[in-house]
Parts: sequence; C-alpha cells; structure tokens
Amino acid sequence: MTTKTTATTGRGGLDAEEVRRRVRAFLAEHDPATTDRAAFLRARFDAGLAWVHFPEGLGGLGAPRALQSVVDAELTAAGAPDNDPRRIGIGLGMAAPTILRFGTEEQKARFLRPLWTGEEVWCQLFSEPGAGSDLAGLRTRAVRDGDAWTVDGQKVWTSNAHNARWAILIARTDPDVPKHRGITYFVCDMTAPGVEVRPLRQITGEAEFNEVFLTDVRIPDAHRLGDEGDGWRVAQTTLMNERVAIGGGAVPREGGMIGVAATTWRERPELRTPGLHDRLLRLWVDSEVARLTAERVRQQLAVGAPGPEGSGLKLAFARLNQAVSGLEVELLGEEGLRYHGWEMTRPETVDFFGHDAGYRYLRAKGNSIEGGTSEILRNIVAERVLGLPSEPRIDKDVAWKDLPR
Amino acid sequence: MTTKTTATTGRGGLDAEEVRRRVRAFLAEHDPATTDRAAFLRARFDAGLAWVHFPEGLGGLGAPRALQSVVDAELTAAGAPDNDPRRIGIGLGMAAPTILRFGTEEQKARFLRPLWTGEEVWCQLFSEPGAGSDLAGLRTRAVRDGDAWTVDGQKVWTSNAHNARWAILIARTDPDVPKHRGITYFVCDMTAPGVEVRPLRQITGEAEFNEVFLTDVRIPDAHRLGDEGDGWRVAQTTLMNERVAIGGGAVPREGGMIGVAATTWRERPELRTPGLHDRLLRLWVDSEVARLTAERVRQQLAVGAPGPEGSGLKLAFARLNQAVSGLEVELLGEEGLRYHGWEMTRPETVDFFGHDAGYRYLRAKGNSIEGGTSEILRNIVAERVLGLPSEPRIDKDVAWKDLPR
Amino acid sequence: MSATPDLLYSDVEDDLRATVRDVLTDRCPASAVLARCESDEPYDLGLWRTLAAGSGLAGLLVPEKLGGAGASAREAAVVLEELGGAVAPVPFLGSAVLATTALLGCDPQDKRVARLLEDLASGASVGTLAVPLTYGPGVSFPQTVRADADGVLTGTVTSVADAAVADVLLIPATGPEGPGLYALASDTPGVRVAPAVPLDLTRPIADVTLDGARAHRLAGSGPAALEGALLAGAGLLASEQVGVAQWCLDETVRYLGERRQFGRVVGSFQALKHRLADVWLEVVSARAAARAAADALATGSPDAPVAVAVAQAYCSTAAVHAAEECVQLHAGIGMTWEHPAHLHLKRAKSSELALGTPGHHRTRLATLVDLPAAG
Amino acid sequence: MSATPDLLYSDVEDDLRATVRDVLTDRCPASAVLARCESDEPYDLGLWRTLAAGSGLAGLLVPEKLGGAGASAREAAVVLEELGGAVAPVPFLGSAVLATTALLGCDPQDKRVARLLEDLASGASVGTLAVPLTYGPGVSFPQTVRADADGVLTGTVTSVADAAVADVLLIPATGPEGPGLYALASDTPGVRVAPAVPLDLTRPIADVTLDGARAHRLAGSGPAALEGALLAGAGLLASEQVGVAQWCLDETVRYLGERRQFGRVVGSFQALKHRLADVWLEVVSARAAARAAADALATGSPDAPVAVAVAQAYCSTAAVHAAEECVQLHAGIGMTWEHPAHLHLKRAKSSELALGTPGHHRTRLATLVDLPAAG
Repeated sequence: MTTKTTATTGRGGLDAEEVRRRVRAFLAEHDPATTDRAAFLRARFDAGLAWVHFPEGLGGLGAPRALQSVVDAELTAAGAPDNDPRRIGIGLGMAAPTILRFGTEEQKARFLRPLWTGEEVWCQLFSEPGAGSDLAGLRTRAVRDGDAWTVDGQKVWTSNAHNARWAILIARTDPDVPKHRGITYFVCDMTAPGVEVRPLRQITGEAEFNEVFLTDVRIPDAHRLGDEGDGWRVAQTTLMNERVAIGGGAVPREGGMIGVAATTWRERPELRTPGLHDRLLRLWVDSEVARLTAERVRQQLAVGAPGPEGSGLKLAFARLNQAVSGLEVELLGEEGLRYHGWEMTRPETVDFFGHDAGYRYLRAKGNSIEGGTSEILRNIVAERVLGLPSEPRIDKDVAWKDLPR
Repeated sequence: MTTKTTATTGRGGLDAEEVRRRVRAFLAEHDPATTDRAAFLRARFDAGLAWVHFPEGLGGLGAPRALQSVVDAELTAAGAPDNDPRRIGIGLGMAAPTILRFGTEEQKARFLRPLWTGEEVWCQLFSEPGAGSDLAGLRTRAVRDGDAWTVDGQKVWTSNAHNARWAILIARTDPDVPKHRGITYFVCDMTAPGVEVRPLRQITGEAEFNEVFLTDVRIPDAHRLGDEGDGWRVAQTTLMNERVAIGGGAVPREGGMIGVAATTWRERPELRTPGLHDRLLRLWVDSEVARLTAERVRQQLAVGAPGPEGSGLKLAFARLNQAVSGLEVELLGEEGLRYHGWEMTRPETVDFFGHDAGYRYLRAKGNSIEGGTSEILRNIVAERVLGLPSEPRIDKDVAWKDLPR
Repeated sequence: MSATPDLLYSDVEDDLRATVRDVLTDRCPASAVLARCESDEPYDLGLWRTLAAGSGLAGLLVPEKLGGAGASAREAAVVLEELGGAVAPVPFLGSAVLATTALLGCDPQDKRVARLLEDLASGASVGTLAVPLTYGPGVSFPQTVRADADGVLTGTVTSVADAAVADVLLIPATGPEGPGLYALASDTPGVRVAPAVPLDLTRPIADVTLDGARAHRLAGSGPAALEGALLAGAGLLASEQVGVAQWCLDETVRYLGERRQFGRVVGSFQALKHRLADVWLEVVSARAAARAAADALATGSPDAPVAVAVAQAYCSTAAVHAAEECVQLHAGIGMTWEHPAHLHLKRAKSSELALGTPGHHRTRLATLVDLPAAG
Repeated sequence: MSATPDLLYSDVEDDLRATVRDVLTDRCPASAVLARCESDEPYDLGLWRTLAAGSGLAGLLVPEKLGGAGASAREAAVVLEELGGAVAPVPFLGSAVLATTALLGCDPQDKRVARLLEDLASGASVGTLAVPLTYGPGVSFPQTVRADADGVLTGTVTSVADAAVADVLLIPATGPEGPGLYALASDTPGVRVAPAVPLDLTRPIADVTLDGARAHRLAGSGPAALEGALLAGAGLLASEQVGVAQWCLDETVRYLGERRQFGRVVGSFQALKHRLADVWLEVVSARAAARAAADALATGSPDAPVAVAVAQAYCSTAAVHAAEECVQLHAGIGMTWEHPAHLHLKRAKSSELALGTPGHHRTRLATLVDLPAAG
C-alpha cells in the first residue's frame, strides 16, 4: 500500500536507510542459513528488529511503525525465519500492546521477548458464558490474599488455551462498585494449578476454542497489569487492537468468499440457473464494493486521516461471508447436502474459506458474533458515528452485586 | 367464506330464515325502484336491517353479526341502494362502534341514524403533528367552561374533514396526571366556529388528508363520550376497529398489487429480463402466501378462534405493496420516469392501485405509516404475541406536563 | 384457482399432534438427538418403531384396507411439523411419505404393491424412494439406472434419504417397457448402500449402487408415480420446514426472555424484538402456505402443483432464515455443538435443497401461473 | 484489475465541494426547490448561471485550451454529490457531463466541436445528449432518428433529460455515413421539445421530435463517442446518488435526534438505530464505489467499465434504500409534500432507471468479469 504523508523518520534520525543498514549488519552476524531458529529470533529481538516501533531494549528501536515493512522485506529476502505470527496473534496483537502500555518494567522485560519469539504462547481470558456482549458484567472473582490473588470462575471462547503459557485475564475484584469499576487485569500462568482447559466444540464440528475453568488459581500481585479496579480501561487497549486486527487485511478483487463461489460458477456451468445468476452478481457487486470500502479505509489510515468507516467493515464482511457461502451451498445442489466430516479437530488457526461449502456456511455464522456481535457493532455505529443517543441504561451506576440476574 | 361453528341463531329466535323473511317484508313495503334513496336508507335503518347486530331501535335486530350478509345479499339482489360504505368508512367502522359502546342513549339516538345513512359524514381527530405513534402524548387542550368545553389545538391526517359534519376527537383535559389518564373523548361539530380545515398535500401530489386547526372551539359537555379522563380507554375501541377494518378485506389470487405487475409482465414481453423475472416470482410467491395468511385469519375468525396472525397482516401487505410497486417502476423502464400529473386533487376515497406505477410506488410508502407504523406493529407483535418484555418506559408514571419535550 | 382451501387444523389433527408431541418430548429431547449424531447409529429405530407401529404413523397415508390409517396429506403434514421441530432422526419422509406415495401412484390393486404398502404401513419394513434428495417435482425421469427384461438393475443413485435404514428400495429405472419403478430388498445381492457424510446430521443420505441386482417392476408404475411422490414429498416437506422454523422462533424467544446483558433481559432490546417479529410473521405465513399445500394434496385439487411450489419456495427460505436468526440471536452459545440450534440450521439448509430448491419451484411457477421468462 | 484507485478526496476536491456547497446552501434550500416544482419554470437557470459561469462548473471536464477548467471526472463527481444532496434543478448532468463527454469523444480538433465545447464550458449555452435517460453503457446505438446526406434529421427521441432548457442538442442518428452524433440548436425549424410530466420533479425530461431539422454531423463522432458519454454519465451518476443517499441519512439522523415520542428521543430506539447504521454502511460503501468509478474514468483506466458497472449497480440501490428509509423513519411528516424527503425519493427512484438499471449493469458485469449466464 502506498502511503502519502506518513512520517518515515523517527527518533534518533532513524530512517529507512539506517534501518536497512542495521538489518544488514544484523544479518552479517546471524546467518539465517546456519543459525538455530529460536536463537535467531531472540537475537533479532535483542537487535531491536522485532517491532521497530517498540522501545529500545524491548525488541524495538523507537522508530516509526511504517519502517517495520523495511525490516520484514530485508529479512524475508535473506531467507530468515519469521515468528509465525498467525500462530501467536493474540500475544502479538493484544497482549503485547497492553503490556507495553500498562506493564511495569519488570513485566515488560519478563514477558515481551518470549512472547515475540513465540516461545511462550498467549491466550485471552475475557469472555464468560454470562458475559458476552456485556463483557463488563463478568463474574470471575479475584480475591486478594497477601501478595497474591485467588481466582475462581469460568471463561469461554479462548483460542489456543491448550497451547498457551500465559493468558491475559480480567476478573472482578470489587463487586460493591458499578460493574466497569470493579474489574482488574492480570497475567495468568496457564500452567498454574487450578487452570483446566476443555475444548469447546462448535457447529462446524471443530474445536477452535476452549472453555477455561479457574479453580482457586493463585496469581501473584506482581502479575497484575494496571491498577486494581482499572481493568476495564486496560482491557479497552486490548480490545481496540483486536478490532483493528480483524478488519485490517487487504483483499484483492475476488479475494474473499466471493472468489470461491465465482470459481465454482465458472468451472461448473451445469449448476447455473438464471435466478442464481442474478444473486451471484448482486453478491459479486457487494463483495467488490466492500473490498473498495476497506481499501478506502486503508488509504485514509495511510494519510493519517482515519474515517469512521472502519467500524462498518466487520459488519459488511460478516454479512457477505454468510450470504455468499449460503448461495454456494444452494448452487452446489446435491453436493451441498454433504460435509467433509464431523470428526472433532483442534485447528491451530482459523480458516474461513477452507474445507467445503457446508463448512464455510457454518463457520461464517460466527463472523457476526466473534469479536463483537453485529448487533453491538450497529449500536456503536449509531451512537459513536451517527451520534444517536444511547438507550436508557440501568446498569451503569448500580453496584455490580445489585444488578438483576 | 364458509363458517364452521359460528352461531347463526340469535336472540328472539332470529335465524337466517327469519331475517330473510323480514327483508322481503321490508322490500314489499319499500320498492327500491320507486323509493327515494335517502328515504329508503332511513326506512332500512328503522327496520333494523342496517347492522343487524346492533340493538333494536338503533338500526339493528340484536342478531348475530353473521346474519348481516343475508340481509345484504337479499337487498343487492333486489337492486336496493347501499349507503356507499367506502365513503363513510370512518363513521361506520370507528365512530359507530364507539358511540354504541360508550354513548348515552341520547347520543346513540342522535348520531347513529344519519351516520349510517351517510347523511352525516364523520371524520377522526386523533393524530397530531407531535403525537403520531405516541398518540397518548397529544397536546390539544379541552378546558371545562360550565356546560361546555373549549378546545384548542391542531390535528392532522384527517380524511374527509372537509366533507364531515361530525368528528370523533380526543383532547387533553388534565395535564397534571400521566398522559394516558388525562384524555377525554368528544364528538366535535365540524361546522362549529373555530374549526378550520386545510388540505394536506402528500407525496403523491394528492391531498387525501387534512390538517384541522381548532381555535376556541366550543363543545357541549353533552357531546362527551365516556367519562372525563377516560378518553384513552374509549379511543382503544375506536382504534381496534380501525385495525380490523384495514386488515380485513378478502383478496383473490393476484388480487393485490402483484396482479398489476403480473399483468404488465404478461402483456409486455419486451420489458422482461432474467433478473426481474426472479424478483417478480419471489414477490408473486410472497403475495400469494400473504393472501393465504389473510385467508387463514378469516377462517380462524369464522370459527370463533381468532389467532394472533392478524397483527402481522398489515405489516406484510405494506411490505408487499412497496416492493411490488417498486419493482413495477423498474420493470417499466422509460415509462417509469413519468407521472400522470402533479395537480393537487382531493380524492374522496383512498386508491392504492390506481393511476400509474409511480403513483402506486409513492402511495404505498404510506402503507407502513398510516393506521400504525410498521415499527409500532413490530413492537406489538414482539410484546403481545411473542411475550417479549417491553422496553424501559419513562413516560407512564409522570404527569404529562412534566414529560421532556 | 380452485375452491378455497381449509387452512385450519381439525380436532383430529390437533389430537394427532398432541400424541406425536408426547412421544417426542419423552423420547427425543435435543440431548438425545445430539448424542445419537456422534454414535454409529444416526437413526433412532426404537423411536421409529414406537411412532410407526405404536402411533400408526408409518401407515398414515395408506388406505385402511391395506392396513393403514387412511388419513390424508393434512395429517401427515401435522406429523412432519412435529418431527421437524424435534429434528427427529426417523425415516418418516423416506418411508411414510416418498415410498408410500410412490406405491400409491402405482396400481394398489396389484398384490406386490399392496403387500409392500402393508409392510410399510405396519412398520414391518422401512422403505424409501431411491432418488437424489434434491430431485423435485417437474424434473425429468432419472436416467442413472437401467433395467433388463428380467428386472435386473444396473446403475447408481446418489444421496438417497433414509436409504441407510431402508429394507425396501423403490428405484426409478428405465427398462424395455420404458421408465418405471422397481422394488427390491436392500439386502438383495448386487445392492450396495454406502452412507455419505451429510451436512444435516439428522437426515442421513446414502449412495445406492446396483450391480446386477434383481428387482421387480411395479404394476402401473411410470413417471406419473414418481412425479406424484415428488409432489407429495415437496408439499409435505413444507410442513416439516414450518416445524423447524417454529422451533427456532420459540427457542429464541425463550432464550432471549431469560438471558440478561447490560442489566436487562436481552429480549427487551428493540432491534432484536423487531427481528423476531419479522421471523414470527414469516413462520405464520409459512404455516398458511404449508397448510394450503397439504390441503390441496389431500383433496386432490388441480391447484396442488401451484400450492406445492408456493409452499416450497416460501417455507424453505423461511426455515433457513429462522434457523439463521436462531443461531445469531443465541450468539456464542448458538455456535456451540452442545446447543441444538445447529441441528436445526443444518436441517433447514439441507431442506432448502431437498425436493427442489426455492429457485426450482419459482421456475415451475413461472410456467404454472403464466409468468414466462425473458427472451 | 489495474492499479489501485485513489479513493480519497484531494484538497482541491474538498475546496471545490465547499464552494459548491456554499452556493447551494445560499441559493438552493429545500423550500426553494419545492416552490419551483410548482412553478412553470422547473429549472433554476439563475442558479445554473452562477454555478456554470461563476464557479466554472459547466466546463469542469473541458480542457483549459477550450475555455474549460481541465478537471477530471473526479472533480465532476464531487460536484454531483453536492448537486444530488440538494436535488438542485440545474442541467449539470445533461450539459456538463453527457453533452460535454460526448463532444470530447468526437474530434475536439474540429472547429465545430471545439466551439460547441467552448460555449458549453462558458455557460453561454446549455446542451444535452438526446438519448432516453434510461440508456446506459452497452446499449446498441439508437435507431429512432435518421439523417440524410445534408444532415437533415427525422425521428423522435423520448425522455431526454435537460432537453427542455438545452440550447444545443446532440442527437445520435444514422445517416449515409453510418451512426454518428448530430448537433443542432434547439430552436432550429423542425425541432419540437415537448416536456413530459416526470416522476422526478427536479430533473425534468422532454420528448424531442425532429421533423426535417437541419443538423451538423460532428467530426469523428460515432458509436464510441456515445458509449463514452454513457459510460461517463453512468459512472458520475453514482456520485450524485451518493449525494442523495447522504442527504437522506443526515436528515433522518437529524430529525430522529430531535423528535420525541413516548418521552424519549426517537433516535434512541434501538431498532431505528440499527436500521440507520445499515443505511450508513451502505452510504459509505456507495461512496467508495463511486470514488472508484470516478477515479477510473479520470485516469482512463481499462477497468473503468467494471468500476462504473459496480458503482451504478450498487449506488442506485443504496440511494433508493436510503430515501425509502428517510420517508419511513420520518413517518407522517415524510409523507407530506411540504417536507423535501419526497424530492429525494423521486430523484433516487428515477435515477435507478437512469443510465441503466442496476440489473442492466449486473448483466454487463456478467460479461466483463466472466460470470456467464445459465444455458
């Protein structure tokens, strides 16, 4: 993507040229062909080439974020291993920015390096069975006990919990104040006694997610992120980064779900009907327009003028993924009656477009739920973008323990 | 329509046979061919053959409502004039049932006969510019002044106000109590000083409706219907009858808006495209299903087991009228760019299907607003049919005068 | 258009519904259906025996003199509403609807036809009509199986509903006498029934391969018998779809009436209320359409092809919409395997394809009601 | 697909928008547009003179050496957004877009072509392209007007936008040299321009009858010039539709933010909020699509036919939806003549037909992006 006005010179006179020089110097000392992957990644972190916009000493150079692409391009060209970012997306995208902003120096030093190298995988313990859209209504309790906290509760929709070493966790520490004010944010050791992870099977048959049961789990107070009772504000940093991550991928024409359906249409003329043709063309148009809308958002970001359109992208893609995959099942006819298999698997990463049309249809149902339901997103658009008034709220000024259940 | 279990024998042993005998006796004395229309209708009223389910002396026989069809069939066969029910629908459908239920003996005796014969046309003064969906929020004030009331305010969406002799009117008589409790129901003389009627032009160019301005209008207390402060309850009777009237007409296959579009499709093959074909067929299916749904409601009523489906009919027909007329404009192409004319006319009756496709398209927009918006109807379905809780209400227990404006 | 259809439920139909519902409430809760989906026995044949023989459902459409209940499509429709609501894994559609109506379209005076009907009616055997489940009324006679003069069949029929548990298969095949229906027992040598992995876990399908399998051509059979069965099947499937949709609506209303978020009952949020009102309107509309189709089939109305096409075009879509809203408005829990919403979603989506897609039925209507295509 | 289009507004474009908006706010409030609809002069030619000559909009697309602003479709698109929002009764589409791009598709070296462009650019004359407003890119060359060797025209063109105020008509006709564009002054003997009653009160149409009227065949004209004008017109109409839709959204949000019912601001009801969020998403999406079309036209991208078809197919529908929601959510007041919502509804619905329906553009796309029809 071309950037128009983004500053590309940072502190200490760091520009693309200087960064490129540093990468080459680093590569001269660490030949990817002969260096052990983990050692290479650790060295890269220590050289400040992990995320150049992070501070020096924490994997960065205090350089502008845009210069990261220079680093990545040089390293890729040199055949260097990467840190498999899809596998550790929660750590990179959610935990790291939160630790950077709210963590103590000790926490940053302890957690960021193995997080970035992938040696320690992170997961997120936010949602609960009774606290989905209303995340701040969560019930998991953390009770202070000397230098530590004792945590009890149940979390759900946790990707990668079974592989994770650490979790970011929010829990209620004060039920006597309104719900947003009684929450505290922790780093939870997933290997601690009392942490039980169970796969959560979903409608596709797969178990991408887990339920996590917390029973008398001890968390040292040193693993608290931010102040006691300030967890909701800390969590906002995490969630903001989640939304950006979900809406941010660039998509070429026919790059999304529509490409799969268009290919089927082109390759299998015997399936075509006039009615399906009109519907396919409508969805093709809608998909292309959604792609352009996302592109426009990226151009706005690139010139440092983000518009509110970003809020709508997830809404649009959820609707399209659902409509297109639904059409594809119908188009396939008899083949649409079949499924690739119902054996429970635990995929490491999410796949919206894989397997068969039935899988895509079922998986797409989650697109309007995960990471903020479409209903909540419409509220956000109406209130924050259009400025319409919020509805009467009865849960903002009442102590959490006194809310109706 | 066949009835299954409806009682067709009423008080005094009145059955179809006896009613038919009475009609024939009446016709023997009043030959439609030689009797003046008004005189014929007055005599028919006096013979209890106007609305047989009304009490004796008030145009009825105290007979089951179902026997009215026997009367009508006999009179039609004999070539008798009718009372032009479409022209006086508000009197027949809304004012009459309310007067019958809440009126004094004097009021019934004074109003019902000329109402039924059409010698006195009625209109309805309920809606206000600031009180549409929230009718109970109305501002028109009636202040007691001895044996009379003085009324000031503005009403809107009044059909036939310019032809009407009488109006049913609701006005606020006590601003110090919550809004539903401070309303009183009146009969208003439309020829009284201070009543000003202005045509209200609408998006079709026509003025089906009026605005009515009331300035120091005197209404004798004898023209109050029901108790002071009880007007909201009285108005419910009126409105219930309005909804029945709107949803109640029987429709043959292709009898509604779809019939117009289907005829155009059949007669003008040059307009057809594959995409429009699929949309037309979808709307044809939806129209036929709506027709069957209405028919099912009628069959339920006929066996005395009304279901909740009636609440949905108006929703369905509004949506269909809008979608079908919108399609028709598109189908017509160049012809759809044109309109029959923008001269302001004041039609006596409503015509959803007349003129041209553009008119139908514009007029249909009102179908989801007039007589209860589709939004209000969805609330009603959700709360009364599905039993979902109402939203938090802040306007039920506050004095009307203290409500936020 | 012929006489106005009777769109209500008779007292007899209400009683039948109550009977079926009692059995299903007792024997077929969602938890049991889910558990069975993970077992090697996707069908609940114990339940089927209870319904088939005990409640007489297997022979609902079979004349009394052949051991059936002598009821009509109206009653079968009521049963299908209940079976759809429970996504009950029983072969009612294949055996009691498709196979039965196909046989009734042959010559029921013929002894073989009569005996087959008697066996289906008593529940002694389970049958199905061996066509791909996606075939709807108006398709041309299938050409994938050939018969020789002795009734020996060769060919394949894919995606046959209820074939995996059928004792008797009725196979459309073309022989020296032209197209007709051939009956054979599923354990006849040369018959192979291979279950496929279905999207709809509660209505399994299987591929039937015939490799020189000896069958009997049924007297009086021909394309009309097949078309009659597909018309009846499509019309009655609409009622099953009404049952699916009604369950989805009821369950969502129930859940949203209990679930709280933001200190409020979620069902009090207006946007959700309006969407449920729209689903409700579609369900009551679908019910009217399905009743009209069932009544037209029951009375042999000449309007039946139109009524069936209307019902299928409408109810398929209504059921999918209701199931999709059910999952969405349940949100997280609706995406889990442990909640039964997905069973109804899969049934609804598969049923959209079954016995003709909505698009297929609209195309049929174009001809039936004279709204010709462009060009 | 070619290079990524620039979908943003440049500073120059923002300035142009501000200029146009200032004039329209001042000179073209809704009340004035409504009043004019009831007058004998549906066009506001005073306003047009201000915009055309004063702000230089008439010659936006005309090269500087011919007296124009030498701008591109990107700037014209911004102007159309503003004109659409105000439903301004001025002949920008007919004169500054359709006639101008048609002339630019001829031979601008030719003196007659050049002079016509100069006159349009200066605002000295108003022109239009005499095709039915419903013609879109990809239609075959119109056959309703014939020309003889002297350029004498005979025939009829119906439903021509802006013809009633055009001094110059560009008429596609077929003469001895084949199909081409012929120019004539509208007061030429043998020309009759008969206004029709339009559904869209703010963009009048007229029927043009040519009864032996002497015209001049334009050098270098042919079907390609017409196609180019229709492509540009369709692509730019998308931006006008964005303007209409944006007005409808803004006005509805404003009204619902003020109106109270049930003691609450109506805009706080969640069902309405969600619908407005959906309209908003359609408007921002339409804007991206319209920008892509304008950019493709401005850069002469080979992707322009696709970008225009996508924009028209999407923006037409988005504008109609926004206008319909505007009327519905205004409820009673939105049904009245005195409120301007109906002007936008009529513009949106007529524009859905203009320069190709959404269905026409989808059919074009089927070919352009290789998604062939059935059969």
